[in-house]
Amino acid sequence: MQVNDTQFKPLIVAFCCNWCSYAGADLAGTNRLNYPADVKIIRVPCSCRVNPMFILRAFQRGADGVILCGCHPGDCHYTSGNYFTRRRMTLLFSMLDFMGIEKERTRVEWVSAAEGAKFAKTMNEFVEAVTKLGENKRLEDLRCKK
Amino acid sequence: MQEMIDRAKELLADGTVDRVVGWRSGEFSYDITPGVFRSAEELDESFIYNDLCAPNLSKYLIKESRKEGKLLVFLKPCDTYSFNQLLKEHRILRENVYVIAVPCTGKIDVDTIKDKGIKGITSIESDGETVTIHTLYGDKTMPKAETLGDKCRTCKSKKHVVYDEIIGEDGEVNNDGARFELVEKLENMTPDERFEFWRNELSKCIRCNACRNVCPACSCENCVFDNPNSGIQQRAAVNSFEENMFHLIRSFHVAGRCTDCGECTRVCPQNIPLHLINRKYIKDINEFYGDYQAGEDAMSRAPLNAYTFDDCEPGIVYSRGGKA
Amino acid sequence: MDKREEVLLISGVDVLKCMRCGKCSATCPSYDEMEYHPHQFVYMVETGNIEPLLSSESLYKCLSCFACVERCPRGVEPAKVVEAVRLSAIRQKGANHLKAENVPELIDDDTPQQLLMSAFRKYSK
Amino acid sequence: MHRIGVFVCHCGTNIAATVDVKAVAEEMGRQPNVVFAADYPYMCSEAGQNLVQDTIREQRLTGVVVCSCSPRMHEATFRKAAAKAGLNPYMVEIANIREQCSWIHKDKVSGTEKAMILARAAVAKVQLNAPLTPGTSPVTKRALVIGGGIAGIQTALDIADAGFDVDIVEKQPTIGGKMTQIDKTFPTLDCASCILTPKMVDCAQNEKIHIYAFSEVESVSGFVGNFSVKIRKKARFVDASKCTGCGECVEKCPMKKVPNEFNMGLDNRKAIYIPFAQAVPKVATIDPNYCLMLKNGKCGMCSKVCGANAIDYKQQDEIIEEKYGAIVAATGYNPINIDKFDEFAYHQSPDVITSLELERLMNAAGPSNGTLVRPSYLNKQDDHNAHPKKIVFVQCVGSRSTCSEKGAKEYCSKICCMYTAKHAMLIRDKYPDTEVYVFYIDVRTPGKLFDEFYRRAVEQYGVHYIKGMVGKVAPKADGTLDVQASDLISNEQLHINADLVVLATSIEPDKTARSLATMLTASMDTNDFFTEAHPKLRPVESPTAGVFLSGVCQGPKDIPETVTQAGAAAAKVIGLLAKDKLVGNPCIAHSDELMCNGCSSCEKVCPYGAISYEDKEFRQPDRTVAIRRVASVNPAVCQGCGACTVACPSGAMDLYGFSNNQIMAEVDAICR
Repeated sequence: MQVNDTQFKPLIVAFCCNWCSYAGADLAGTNRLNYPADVKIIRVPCSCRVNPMFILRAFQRGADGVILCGCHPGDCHYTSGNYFTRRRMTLLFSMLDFMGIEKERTRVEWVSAAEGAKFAKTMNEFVEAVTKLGENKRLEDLRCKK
Repeated sequence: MQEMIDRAKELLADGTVDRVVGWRSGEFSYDITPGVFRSAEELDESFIYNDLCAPNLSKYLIKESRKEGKLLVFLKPCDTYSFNQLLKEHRILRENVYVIAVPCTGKIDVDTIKDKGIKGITSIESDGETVTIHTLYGDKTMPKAETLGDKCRTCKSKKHVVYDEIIGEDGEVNNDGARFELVEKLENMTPDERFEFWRNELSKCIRCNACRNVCPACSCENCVFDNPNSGIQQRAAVNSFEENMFHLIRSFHVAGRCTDCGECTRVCPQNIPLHLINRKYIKDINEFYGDYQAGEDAMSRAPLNAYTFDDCEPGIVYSRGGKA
Repeated sequence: MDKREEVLLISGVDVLKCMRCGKCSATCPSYDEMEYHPHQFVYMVETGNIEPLLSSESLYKCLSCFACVERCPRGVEPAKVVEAVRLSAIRQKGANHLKAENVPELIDDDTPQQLLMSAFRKYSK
Repeated sequence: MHRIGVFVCHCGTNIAATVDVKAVAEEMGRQPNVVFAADYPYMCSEAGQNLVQDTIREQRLTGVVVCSCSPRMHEATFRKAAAKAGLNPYMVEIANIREQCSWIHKDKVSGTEKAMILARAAVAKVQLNAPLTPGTSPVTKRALVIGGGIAGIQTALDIADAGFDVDIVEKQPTIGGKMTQIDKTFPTLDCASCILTPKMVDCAQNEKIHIYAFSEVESVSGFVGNFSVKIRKKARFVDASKCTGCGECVEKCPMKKVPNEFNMGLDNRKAIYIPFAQAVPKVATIDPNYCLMLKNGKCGMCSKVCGANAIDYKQQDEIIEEKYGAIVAATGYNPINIDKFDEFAYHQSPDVITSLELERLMNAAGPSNGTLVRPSYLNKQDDHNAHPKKIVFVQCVGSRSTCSEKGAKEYCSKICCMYTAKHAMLIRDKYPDTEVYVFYIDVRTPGKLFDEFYRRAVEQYGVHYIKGMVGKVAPKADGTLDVQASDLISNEQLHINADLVVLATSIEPDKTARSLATMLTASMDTNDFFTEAHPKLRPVESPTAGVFLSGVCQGPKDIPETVTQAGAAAAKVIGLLAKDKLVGNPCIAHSDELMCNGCSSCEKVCPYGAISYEDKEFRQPDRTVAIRRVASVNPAVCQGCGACTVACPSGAMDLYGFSNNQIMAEVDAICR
């Protein structure tokens, strides 16, 4: 495949919990399910370990989309972690939307260790959505130097 | 005001308290600042309480209540919510504080007056109905209602949620939702318009930290921005991350804990409407997880430290109404 | 709006909560008078089979005693469904169950005025 | 300064086919602080591991990055290898360039580029790694079982069998629990007492088991391996060490009108009593609410007749403190209160009873000596009307209902379908002239020989199963009951003239479970059932380390399931007590006391109760000393989820192995 230099390649940071989603991502690999190389995964013990600061930092450093994957509600390895994640991310994403950041750049998805196909499908969809939006300029530029 | 001074003198005299936290004039007569009073003389000399006494005194109790002796503090309705919230977070030693609730009919916002093109203000007087502004160019009068900032104009509560004694009548909680009007206005804009609005506002920020220093919810011993292990320590010279994200991170840290006292906006030298960010969180929390007023009591769990099995999914942000 | 949606909207009832235990019909004092029984009302609304209900006398046999609402273990409120179908029927033009000209023959000296009024409320627009 | 070694694995062609491993190694060699970078066909092979170990020694590496398969596969392998070469195992990071790179990307250019980025992130992270040592804590080799029903008994027996000491705390005067009240058990119809009482005796005779009957847990402190529990031994007013259980006192006690809870209040007992003949311990107990001596100081009959001189009217509650390594909750259940289900006329007629009351009525040791009579005829059993001719069973009374205001439960109580079939079958077997109707919503009989059992009730014993619910039970003037119900199959409303109505009431966790959960910092669901550490994979453990679950306190279940779970809980306890030391996971949270506000946010989100607070003195910059409330994490309890690190506003709480700085460094490395 010829890499087209002019084509926009988004940078996607994915935070995956160790117990479900990271294992789901491994399964996607074991099953050779394709998704774009633009997705870079960071392993965390639980989705509740993801501090909003990490997400903001990624955006500010040039990430075009950030996706957070954790165990399905009710299946958290630590019983309640993803319930806190759910509240935190709902509020954070709502706030980013309120600031005018495109809401399609942020996403939370519950992926179990058995859902390799779902992981690949989710990543494909997310990359496609972010590619459509183009480069992330807004959060970097929220406090512009005018 | 005299009633407050008299009562404070009594409590000082009978040894119930050994100092009083209240208000005194700052550099300008309309520039009110918190003060600690240790004697009847000090009270007579400089204690004031009027329609300009906006500062929320509760945050000062974090340090003051840990000193030896007991202190008296006067709290407006707004301030009592902050007081409760700080009690919940074990930041104030309740046994060292004697709280007298004082009524509030809204505080004059000097910036609002200045926005009306009034310059050279030397002093401001209020009789509760009409405000007289003395300026270098003569006096101006206007109804008090016109001098209130957004926070007081849409006052959330005139009820004191905690006190040891009260001066005057207690008021009512106001649930008309008027305080969310400006938030709703923003929500109804397009993302582009919202982004322009916030970029314009936040670009004014000079990172003076006034909002952080006055905020009763920002009561950390050491701020996360000063924590070398937080990954976001202030390194403005090195990168612009912390500069850019300061208000986003600060507001997230106080989400669910902010009582909507409005001090951030009041003290901002650049007049950024910071309270709108906090109110957006409050509005979202109310909509997603049921009505919650931080500081209403000193026991309940903060919404971000709680959950239910059937909370809404983060995807609600995409499916919710509003312009695309 | 189709009939099913209309009935659901008027009643505000979530018929999917029904677990088909039949307690509503077990408790219904008008059971023997009715062609369609409370649990059938709920089920037929759920499946959208509303025409037979609209034309059935059963609509007017429900006493609105709310025993079914009180005893339903799932909080389905069957009486509200019956009421909604009834409203849906009498909202159709000319579908009043009680017409003014029929009233005199129903009246005897012992009939309380209030009963007539509530019957009108219940059976006509 | 760090000295990092990077090892890039080919994994045969698994990685090397889509990732230019040599290019990755070269690129990594150019990274700051990387002193060694190489590629190798199979890093996980012995030769590959040797390469890592030799390089650590030769290059004096302080950190290792292996670019290979998923850390879920070989992280442990490389950590062990590093440890063998003298490097702290937690100074190893894995870049997952197989499952999350080479296997999913076909294009070698982008695959190589991505592999470099992932490796760079690992290099950035490992520089911020800290050498970690797992903490250890000793284990007290003694277990506590709270609740002495069949669940607690089985757990205690199994633990004792493995050679560990076990204490059972039971709040009733005897162990045995609900099973002692049950007549026969489904689906085999063997007698409950016959299989239970030998186990009770085993408990009493086992040297490893100590029974604290008529006792309750007062407080719990400590953590896994090191619990300290206070137990309140309630005053029996009888010296248990002297009482022989002869029953002379019970015989002579003049206070005869005490409702007998063992027989569900269907008959009376004395003020001094032994709940039933096979009680363990077989010791009399005085009920202070009824004892004339304790109430008015007049009587003393029991004291006079007691040959062992065991009566002690001045006995006080006693608090015992004991140390345990593990705690098992086996607090069981109770039928719900059905006062608010007035449609069933439970309070209007004595002949409307619950299933547990029916168990007593059918039991040979029950108030009617095993003859089935209508409770209204309990005192005139010879009357020709005493025997019920028509019996109606109502299923799901208070189960599967959203009417929580009536005390109903949304869950299925699970055991009612089977015990109702059992009752119906037993009645039809013993009294073939009796008509039996069962009103059901669904008949739920999953389980070995369960559906066969239910079908037998229908096909062989002629029990009338009717799909529909009972709407109303109305007592009639002639003493019978009018049961109004719907038959959904025939679409009819039925009226049955019944002599006896039996309600299959929902079961709920014992009321004491809630306060116990608070003491144990174990979590509960909205129905007050204890929550498991994992609903599928750790079903007998509570999220709180060292606390295990046995029986219905975790969810409705029948006797075989309870015994299964009791054994499983015992196995977990044995596994814990068999260890001399507990080795913790070092990737846990820790609090920076200088940054901590003591605001309790972290404590609120911790699922394990691992965080506590203490007031500590701090020297201020102005040389004064201030006392502040600060959080501390118990390393033996923390599991390292990190929920607290985000709840903490000042960033005082951080996680070893996944620190704020480490994750930020990864983000920066990926995004740069």
